[in-house]
Amino acid sequence: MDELRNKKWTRDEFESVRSEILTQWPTGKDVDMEEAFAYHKSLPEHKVFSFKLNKAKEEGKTLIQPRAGVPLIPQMIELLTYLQDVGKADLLPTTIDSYTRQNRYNEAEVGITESERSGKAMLNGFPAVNHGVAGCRMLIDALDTPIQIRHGTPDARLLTEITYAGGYTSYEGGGISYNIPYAKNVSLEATIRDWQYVDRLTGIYEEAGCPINREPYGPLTGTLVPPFVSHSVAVIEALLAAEQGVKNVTVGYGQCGNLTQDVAAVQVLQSLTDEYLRKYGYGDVNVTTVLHQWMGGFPQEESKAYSVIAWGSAVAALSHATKVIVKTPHEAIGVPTKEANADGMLCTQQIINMLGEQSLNTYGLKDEKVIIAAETRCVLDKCFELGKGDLAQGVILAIRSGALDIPFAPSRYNAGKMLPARDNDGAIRLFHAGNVPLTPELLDFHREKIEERAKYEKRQASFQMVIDDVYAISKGRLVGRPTNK
Amino acid sequence: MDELRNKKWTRDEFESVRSEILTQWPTGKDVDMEEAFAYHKSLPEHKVFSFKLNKAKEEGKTLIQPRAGVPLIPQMIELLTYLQDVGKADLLPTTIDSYTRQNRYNEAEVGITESERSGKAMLNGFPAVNHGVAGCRMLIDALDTPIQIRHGTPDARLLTEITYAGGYTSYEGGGISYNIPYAKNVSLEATIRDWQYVDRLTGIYEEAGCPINREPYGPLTGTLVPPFVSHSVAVIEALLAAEQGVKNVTVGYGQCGNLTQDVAAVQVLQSLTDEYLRKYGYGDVNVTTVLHQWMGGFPQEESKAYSVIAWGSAVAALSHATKVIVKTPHEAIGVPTKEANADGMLCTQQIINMLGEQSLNTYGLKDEKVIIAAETRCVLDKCFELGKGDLAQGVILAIRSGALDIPFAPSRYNAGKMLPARDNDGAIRLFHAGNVPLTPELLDFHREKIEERAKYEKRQASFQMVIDDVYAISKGRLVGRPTNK
Amino acid sequence: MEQGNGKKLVIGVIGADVHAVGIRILEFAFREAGFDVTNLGVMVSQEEFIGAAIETDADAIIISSLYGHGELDCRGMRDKMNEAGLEGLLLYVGGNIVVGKQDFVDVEKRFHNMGFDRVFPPGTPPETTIECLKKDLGVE
Amino acid sequence: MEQGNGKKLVIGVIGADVHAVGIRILEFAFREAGFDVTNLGVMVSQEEFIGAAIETDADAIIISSLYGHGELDCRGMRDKMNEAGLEGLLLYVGGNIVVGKQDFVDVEKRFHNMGFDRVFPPGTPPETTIECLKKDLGVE
Ligand code: B12
Ligand code: B12
Repeated sequence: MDELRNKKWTRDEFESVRSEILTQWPTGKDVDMEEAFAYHKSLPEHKVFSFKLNKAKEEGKTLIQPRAGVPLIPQMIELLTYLQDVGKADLLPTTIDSYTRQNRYNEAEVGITESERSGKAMLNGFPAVNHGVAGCRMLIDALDTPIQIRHGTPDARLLTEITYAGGYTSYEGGGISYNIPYAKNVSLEATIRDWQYVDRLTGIYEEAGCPINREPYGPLTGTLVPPFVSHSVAVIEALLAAEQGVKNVTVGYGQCGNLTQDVAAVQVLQSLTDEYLRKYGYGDVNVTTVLHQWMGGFPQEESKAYSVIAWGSAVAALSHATKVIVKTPHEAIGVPTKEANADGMLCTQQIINMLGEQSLNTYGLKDEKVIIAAETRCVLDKCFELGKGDLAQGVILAIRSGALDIPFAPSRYNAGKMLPARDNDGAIRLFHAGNVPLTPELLDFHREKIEERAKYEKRQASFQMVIDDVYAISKGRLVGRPTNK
Repeated sequence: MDELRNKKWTRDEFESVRSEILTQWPTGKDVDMEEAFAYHKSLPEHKVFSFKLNKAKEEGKTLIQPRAGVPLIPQMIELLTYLQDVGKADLLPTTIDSYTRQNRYNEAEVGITESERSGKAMLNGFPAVNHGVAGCRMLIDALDTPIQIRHGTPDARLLTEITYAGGYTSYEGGGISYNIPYAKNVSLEATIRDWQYVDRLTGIYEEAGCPINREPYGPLTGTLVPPFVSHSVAVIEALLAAEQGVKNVTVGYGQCGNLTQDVAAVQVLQSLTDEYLRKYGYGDVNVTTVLHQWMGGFPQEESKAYSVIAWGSAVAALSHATKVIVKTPHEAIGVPTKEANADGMLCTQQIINMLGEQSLNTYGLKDEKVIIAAETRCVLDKCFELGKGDLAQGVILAIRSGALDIPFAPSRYNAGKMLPARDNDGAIRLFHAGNVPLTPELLDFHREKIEERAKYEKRQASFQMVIDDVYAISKGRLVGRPTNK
Repeated sequence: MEQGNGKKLVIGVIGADVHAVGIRILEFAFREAGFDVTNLGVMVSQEEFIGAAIETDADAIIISSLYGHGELDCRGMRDKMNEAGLEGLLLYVGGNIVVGKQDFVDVEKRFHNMGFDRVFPPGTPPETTIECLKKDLGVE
Repeated sequence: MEQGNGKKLVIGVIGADVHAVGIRILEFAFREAGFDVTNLGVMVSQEEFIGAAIETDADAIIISSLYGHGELDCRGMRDKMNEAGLEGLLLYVGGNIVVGKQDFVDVEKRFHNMGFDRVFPPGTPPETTIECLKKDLGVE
């Protein structure tokens, strides 16, 4: 195979891989692209993801989307209908189970059979590959709301083929964001290439007049990820996608907990992505944003979980993110019931509607925006430099060297040299910078912020402080203070 | 009787009224002031309200306090113990029932008997007068947290005597704030005089070395009250109380819903109260603040109620109010169970702990502070002017003329000429100014704000808009938009 | 605003209850719907309701109770109405009429037994009440 | 950090599960408590657990499962251990081991029947597990 490059695949390159993909599981043979275009074109506008997102962006509204997936089709329809009608979802999900994410379709099949037999959901999501094109269309036909595939699949090529043909109009993931937080042994070369396939397929649909929204997965490990790290990944994946012909991108960010940092982050995410796309020749891509409510460990008590949900909603509203992904009061325990899911949505809705008209203009906000943008630029520019102008090569080298480093990631390809911790106001800063290529001034800034906290807490910054921060929200606060503070 | 004046009562004046008060209900005879001083002095510091408040203020912490009251003593102890141990209340309440608030002790007695008979709570609070000094002390002795009387009683003199002797160290109310929103036919002369009695009694306890915290009731009708209106009442009642010897005052404010307006309001409330107290010679009074979570109509769904609770908590945390009064997920339905009450507290706690370290410095905040302070000064100065220097007389004339005007108040002594409505960002402004003595510039400001909204909503500002705003939060938003917006 | 329908209502908040917002909105809504409304405001006694109904020759009495003492406050209302010669006059109650979150079927039964024609749960929108009134009073 | 107690643990996250945070913290906490820890990380198969336990002569296998497929992933573990000559080796499981909010007594029973010595509910703090380990392995 050719060396990996950030370059649009030719149709030949694409077709030669494709024939192999569609035979990975029997349901692959039902994919017929021309017929799929026709199906997409038959969808009314209100079922098409990009239309709804772009409209919301224009109107300054924040749309609400849950996560949800169960193994069997009738239950899945029931679940999504409930979230649409009772939870008043603006956008719907189909969360894929973990076996499918690992291409273990045999085990997914066992999960389906066992779920049918026991009447209990034995999979943590919807095994879309096993259910095939016709299965997917049953969902699309049954609902009146745009639906997105949400997963965490390093090699998602077959899943994409089947769900696009199945009529899905939005698709989460990317070669970095669905590898480093979701895999252990998969090389970045492989996932970037496999996601070029996904993006190229998306481009082919776009060229045929079928808009499909693509969403790089923003929160990564959901655990103390500094905004500039996830922003770097988001911008890179947006650029890689745009090169393959993607025209509708939603960049994402997982709430950190400090209001100023979070609002600044969402706003910078929009402007930086726009800027880099324009700069590299993809000015025609529509960019929208998504805020993920707190993605780390949740408190067990529902009353406290509601509080975390409401606070995330406040960030989404005040930053005017285009959409918000909602957690549920069951988060700490397990996959939520449909009732708990709707409860999370109603809680979110209340805040979004109460705050949607308000905005935040703090003195600190501008500073924080300047900082996040400067940090992100350091990393992005380093990627281009390492790749000698080629972003695909550059990002691989950046991750290998730890210039781009994702905290708490399971992947052995991730350097894991950087350690984050909260500052005294709860913003996420760097405790160890590892190899992250920040300017000396930025590194000083981080050092001072952490020292300020250490001094206040009368202890040295250490891994114990990081652990305390990991637990903090689930134990009822933002900054993991020692017990005497 | 002498003409009403804002002047400290002599001991003789006080005693001559007192002998009559203590005979209003049989339990009055058990009040022995000297013995009560001894009881107060025997209380450990952690059971004394003012100590805890002042400490929190110094440390920049926000304390959490629920509302709660049931008719019978054993159940009341159980309830408060639960809120203390499970809900982790920093401060406890004793909410008084509505018959007692109207001095209808006979009907309260029926409520007690009926509650005992039926096993159901037939009163909406704790009838402290009927339970008497010994009954109160059973509560004080059983709990390990400072407790406050919360009520809404126009003539609270006997209630104060009994509960102070019963060991309570904090007491809500005031001659305006417990009249206009809580009564229909009671003159302001009467309530201001009766609350001078309460304040003088508080002063006597202070002089004997027994600190008792006094809290003017901030939110008034809880329904679209512009901050300057409730701030005017708070400052006036603080001044009236200080004249009678009160040394510990907590001024209050009910959340309006717009973040900037709310944070500005709490911060201005602290500084203005301090300023006026100093200016009129009461520089030795300790002032703390309380934020009441949304006091208007709540949404029925618990998930949405949690959202409103969390948002109120965010305001308390970001404005660094000294304490926050907590609503519950049952608010729209009825007096909460102890579990629902604790749930509201845990939700609040989570936000307070997540946000307590953060603060808000918005560009808009300073503007809003300047506006609220200027508005409040207009009203306060008018009161002094109308009373020819006497605040007690001044406030009566101010309310009669509508210079001080409380929206949606039941009292026939209130002018009710002013009509509030939300602006396009959800801040509460004036739709009709009535006789409120704002400067022409301020009136223009309000007019523009309402016009901006009317234009956006493509309708005239009208009473329908006000009604829409009254319903808005219970229907899931902040600004009562017409259905097409 | 709809045309006047000639039907007369006496409304108010019973007992020691001072919740003034809802009744003001009900007054506005009933008027808009064409009724002739006498609003007694808050803290209204049974006697005042009955007096006003006689004086205005009302077609219905609408009692609001928010604060939780509704059950104690409403006892004997129907008997007093009968004594005053208002047998069979339409009688509604609504608001938060009991203390706490109780099973509404139960609550409804208790108030039906006390002689109320209709009993409404917390947060009933004015439209619902207006529909019931029109039906019970044969408007349109 | 406590003194080494000589007891050896093999820990990891079973199946296709990539939740990496909890196991990293458990590793840290067990080490601080004096255990000798082999952390296999995420996505560990039954065979890998058993192989590592044999290789390190471990005193216990601690399985973490967060993503909900724990029940499918853990089936047959005890049999495979017996086949490999690890009869009676201490075997724990914890995390969010089933899909959704289920009655834990029920879940515990199912995993006991599958041969697990102890089964821990969501969010169990490291201290609890450490106490159990010390008791079961006779430390101190
Ligand atoms: C962060 C997170 C993620 C991150 C993980 C990043 C990474 N690579 O580590 C991301 C976003 C990638 C992720 C992905 C998924 N997740 Co996830 N995730 C979480 C979350 C929010 C926090 C987990 C965490 O890190 N907690 C902090 C650590 C310190 O706590 P902990 O993991 O619970 O571990 C502690 C204790 O449980 C205990 N413990 C753990 N194991 C053991 C074992 C023993 C023997 C003992 C005694 C104790 C013990 O000790 C640990 C240290 O204190 C939880 C929900 C929650 N808890 O709030 C969901 C959660 C675990 N995820 C869930 C799911 C379903 C998924 C996904 C399938 C779908 C999705 N939502 O995208 C994928 C699965 C991917 C895969 N193949 O595994 C579900 C599991 C559902 C269930 N069991 O019913 C949860 C519960 C959320 C939910 N309610 O739906 N997730
Ligand atoms: C604002 C408010 C206050 C204000 C009232 C200001 C004023 N003077 O008006 C203040 C702060 C003073 C107050 C005081 C008290 N309140 Co209050 N208050 C509320 C609150 C938050 C909103 C009420 C409101 O204005 N809603 C907006 C209007 C538009 O709606 P509404 O009143 O529900 O009325 C509508 C419908 O219910 C319906 N409706 C009303 N009556 C009727 C009748 C019929 C026949 C029909 C068909 C329909 C109908 O139509 C109305 C218009 O749409 C409610 C809880 C809630 N709903 O969220 C508690 C609430 C009513 N209060 C309560 C209580 C207990 C009190 C106090 C005793 C104690 C306290 N908390 O301080 C005192 C009582 C004082 C007294 N003597 O009456 C309880 C009642 C508990 C119960 N029934 O179990 C409630 C439910 C809060 C709670 N969960 O504890 N309160």
